[in-house]
Amino acid sequence: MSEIIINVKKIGQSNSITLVKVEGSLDAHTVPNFENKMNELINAGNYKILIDAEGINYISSAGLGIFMSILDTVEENGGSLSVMKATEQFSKVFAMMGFDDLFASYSNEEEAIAGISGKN
Amino acid sequence: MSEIIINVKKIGQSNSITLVKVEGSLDAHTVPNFENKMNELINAGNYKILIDAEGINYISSAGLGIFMSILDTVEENGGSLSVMKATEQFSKVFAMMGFDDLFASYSNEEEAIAGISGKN
Amino acid sequence: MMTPNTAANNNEIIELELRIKSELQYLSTVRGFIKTVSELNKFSEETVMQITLVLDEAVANIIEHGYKLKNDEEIYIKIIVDLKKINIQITDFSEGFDISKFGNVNIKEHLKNRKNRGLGVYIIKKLMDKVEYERNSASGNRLTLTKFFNPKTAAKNSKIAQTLENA
Amino acid sequence: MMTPNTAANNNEIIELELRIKSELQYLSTVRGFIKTVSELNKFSEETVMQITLVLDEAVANIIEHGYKLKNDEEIYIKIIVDLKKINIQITDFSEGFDISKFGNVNIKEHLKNRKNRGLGVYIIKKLMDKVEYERNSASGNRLTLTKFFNPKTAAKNSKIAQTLENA
Ligand SMILES: Nc1ncnc2c1ncn2[C@@H]1O[C@H](COP(=O)(O)OP(=O)(O)O)[C@@H](O)[C@H]1O
Ligand SMILES: Nc1ncnc2c1ncn2[C@@H]1O[C@H](COP(=O)(O)OP(=O)(O)O)[C@@H](O)[C@H]1O
Repeated sequence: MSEIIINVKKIGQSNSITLVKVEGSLDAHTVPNFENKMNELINAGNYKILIDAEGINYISSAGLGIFMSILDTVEENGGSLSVMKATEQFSKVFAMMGFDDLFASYSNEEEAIAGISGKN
Repeated sequence: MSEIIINVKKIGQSNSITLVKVEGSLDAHTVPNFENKMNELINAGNYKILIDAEGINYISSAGLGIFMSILDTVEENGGSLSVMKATEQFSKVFAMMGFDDLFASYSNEEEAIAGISGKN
Repeated sequence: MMTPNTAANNNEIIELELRIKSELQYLSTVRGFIKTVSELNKFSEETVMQITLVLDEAVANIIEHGYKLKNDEEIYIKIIVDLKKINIQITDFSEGFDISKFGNVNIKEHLKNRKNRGLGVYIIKKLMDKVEYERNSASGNRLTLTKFFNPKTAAKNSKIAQTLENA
Repeated sequence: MMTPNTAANNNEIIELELRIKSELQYLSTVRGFIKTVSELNKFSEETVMQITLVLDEAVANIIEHGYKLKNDEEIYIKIIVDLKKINIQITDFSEGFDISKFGNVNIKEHLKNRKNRGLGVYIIKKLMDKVEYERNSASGNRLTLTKFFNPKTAAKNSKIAQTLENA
């Protein structure tokens, strides 16, 4: 499938975490759409971002690139970028590029909330 | 997947029914293999045949043709050919060709045993 | 209506080609190809089922009857989808077979006699709205199969299918 | 070793080609194509993952950098599988890009500077055992990517990969 679906929800204490559920493939075709959506969120002041990656069945370097640039922006603004429920392909590609050291990764929402809240 | 897997089991009263579980696609490529196996069974005197079609994810006219010729042979020998757990594609192709009038179709093993035993 | 070019820019025209050698094992590849094309386009399940079967039958016939099971011959399958229709062009370089001239099977008679062959052409004609054959010594045999999305347009163009339906 | 012909008869050689227009929406079709080819051949999950990613990166680069996002240009993807290797030939008719001459990315430096581009070529070179580029004015640019099944054979042929690994 060539499209991605993005759903946004506020979670955590005083709704401080922005949970972004992404479904579909993050390739050179779909990434501009994902990037726009993420820029909207960041421009609106959401700097503590958690990506629910359960529905990301595929990610290529185009997708990785966006994760890098989101990371830059949110950290500059005192925020963080984390990932939860990563699929195998997602985890392997991240690990291959050494990206797994840059992002906190969680297996579920509870862990993620605890981890992210503890950090900041 | 290009191969088919065939499993044979005797069921029903005094093991009179030969249950043939077929998994894979029945197309022009795989049909010779299926035909050989069915001929072996028929030559060994198994004339009451029930095909478990749950794992037949695809059937083309090549597959339909074999069902027709098996039907011929088993009926000549006082037997029967029935199908159970047909998938949607299987049922639609059979119906499109008017084959559904020629074969008894059951939704599970119990029904099939009752139906086949009642008939003969 | 949009020009093909504008439509392409709007992702409304799809054009893909699969090239295979004449081996029956590739039938599953051909079906996988249709599945992928369908995902791009969100065809209905019914449509996917039908064009998958039709393409499988047509390619199997080319390998079995056209190339007489000789490996290593070429078959090209091109799919062009626009807003109105799915167009499938199958090219091969065998002796050729004019499917449109092939006598219609009387399926009831056929079933009565338990003939276990001759169903492929019936299926192709029954499920497609238009079936055309063209032969050119240089560019080979081209079988063009068309399916319209709009049932009304389809009905107008499906004389063959209707004839078969009433057979 | 068998001659190609005997091998083909034994279903041991696979040769398939997908032709697409230069549109990013077809990346998913390309990945679907790999999936189908893999099913024919029962590659390991790891191998499927790797060649899927590599092919996606290579084709995306041709569309973005080679054809500069111009639609309606041609890309051919041929896959040849024998007992020893998977061979992928990608043909395009853009200006051309000699990937083998492209400086290796120092991925750690890269990550430190948070550069969000330039990862595709790195991935291609890292995951394939052999990466070759050839240009011919008539037949276009051909990028040939090879992956060996036997890790020992692979190691011998993966100088680039090793260099990268140690970077
Ligand atoms: N591509 C083709 N090339 C040559 N002959 C063909 C081709 N397609 C069909 N035919 C002829 O038409 C007949 C009917 O085909 P079909 O309905 O598919 O049934 P079957 O393949 O089971 O014989 C075939 O037996 C063959 O003689
Ligand atoms: N097929 C190609 N044609 C022309 N230039 C290319 C091609 N592939 C790669 N390049 C060049 O190599 C650079 C690095 O490519 P890549 O590692 O995939 O990163 P990115 O695509 O994110 O820039 C590209 O920015 C481009 O300049």
